[in-house]
Amino acid sequence: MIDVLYFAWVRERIGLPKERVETDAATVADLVAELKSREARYEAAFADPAAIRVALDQELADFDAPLAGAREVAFFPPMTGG
Amino acid sequence: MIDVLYFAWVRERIGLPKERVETDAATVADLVAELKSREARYEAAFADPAAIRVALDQELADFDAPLAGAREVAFFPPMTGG
Amino acid sequence: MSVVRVQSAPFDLGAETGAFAARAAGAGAVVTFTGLVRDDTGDLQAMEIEHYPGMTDRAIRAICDEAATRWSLAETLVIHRHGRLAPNELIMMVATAARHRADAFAAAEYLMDYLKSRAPFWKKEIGATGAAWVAARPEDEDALGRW
Amino acid sequence: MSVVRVQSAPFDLGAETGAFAARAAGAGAVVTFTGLVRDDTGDLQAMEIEHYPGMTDRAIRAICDEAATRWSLAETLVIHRHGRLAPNELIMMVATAARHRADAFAAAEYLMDYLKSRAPFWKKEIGATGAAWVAARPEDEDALGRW
Repeated sequence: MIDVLYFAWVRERIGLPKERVETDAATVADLVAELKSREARYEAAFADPAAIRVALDQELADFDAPLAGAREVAFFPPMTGG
Repeated sequence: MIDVLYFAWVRERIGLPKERVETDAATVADLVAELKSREARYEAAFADPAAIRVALDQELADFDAPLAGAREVAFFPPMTGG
Repeated sequence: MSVVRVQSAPFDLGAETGAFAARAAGAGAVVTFTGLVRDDTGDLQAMEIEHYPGMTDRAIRAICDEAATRWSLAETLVIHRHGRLAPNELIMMVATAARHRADAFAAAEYLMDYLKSRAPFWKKEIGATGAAWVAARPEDEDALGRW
Repeated sequence: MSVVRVQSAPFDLGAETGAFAARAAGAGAVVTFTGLVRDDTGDLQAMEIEHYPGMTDRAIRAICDEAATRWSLAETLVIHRHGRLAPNELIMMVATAARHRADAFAAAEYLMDYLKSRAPFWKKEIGATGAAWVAARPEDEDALGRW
């Protein structure tokens, strides 16, 4: 079980800010593949992986990062602070 | 006749902030030579020309700038504003 | 010392800047940067700033800590707002204090470059005819390369 | 627009910064630099700042004008004090406003580099055991080479 968070247009496309996901995915990329296979709105949100950033337990991470031990993964577009 | 102004340690070495000088000097450097020949305090103030900056009519100038037409010449150390 | 504040409430740039300079006494050089909501089209009604509450504070502190290892800094301050802002409202500010101006300037620019692209904020512009997420600018990502 | 003020009276950094940002509405990015009297030795009683009244204002305006040709600036502000200042008092400030932060930062650094070495101010440090004119630093002259 892992908490999955979405921000900005990723959140809007998926239609929710947060969900708990039951998964055995080994990496972030595996989780994304699993989500995309579930419903069209995930397919739409993750259509262009280059446009998506990932944080694992609130630290920036890569798509090939292992999920083992992580409690929270977040997906969002490139940040636009400042 | 030209107004000659001194600032910072140039002023202190010469002992006054401003004087009117009767001169036929063609350039700033000629005026400096004339002043140095007058008294030891000028000699002391202008001992190292590389340490002195010049303004002619309130614009930075060089020692070889002509004095013709200038109403005011100022001598001072490198500036330390900011 | 680093102070980081992430808040929906407005802040008083004048009061913050005055207090920061007072706290930084002995430093010699204080630089501030302030970002305001800009209305380029004349059509902007509001800017909505979303953030990732669990991550925002720690991400900003990590950027401040890194700045403190790179330059000799007496103090740093980051204030960043989230929520709905009107045109010309202040979005955020950074302040840096150092003995010499080169450190204070470099650290402020570094903080801004990293806050732009590595702190979890997202801006959405709400206009009369629709809303759009602000796209990250390639120049902002490129700017990180200089550090 | 450029505002230049050369004065012996103290100024309120907070109030000036707040008013500047309000005036610069629409600009997006505001950078300020503030210089304070630093006491490196623990011995400083005062700093005396001498200037060349007839030249100061025009020299600063020329620097601001040059900055305005180099970067896209909405507003600039320079305030510089002269006379006798106590440790930790504010000596001067610059503020720049632009659409984008790169312009605001570059212009503020440019103004500071030129004010340091091309505006007719001279600082004297008054300590318990004597007084000494602050020497120009070679790095300050060198800094002009980058523009």
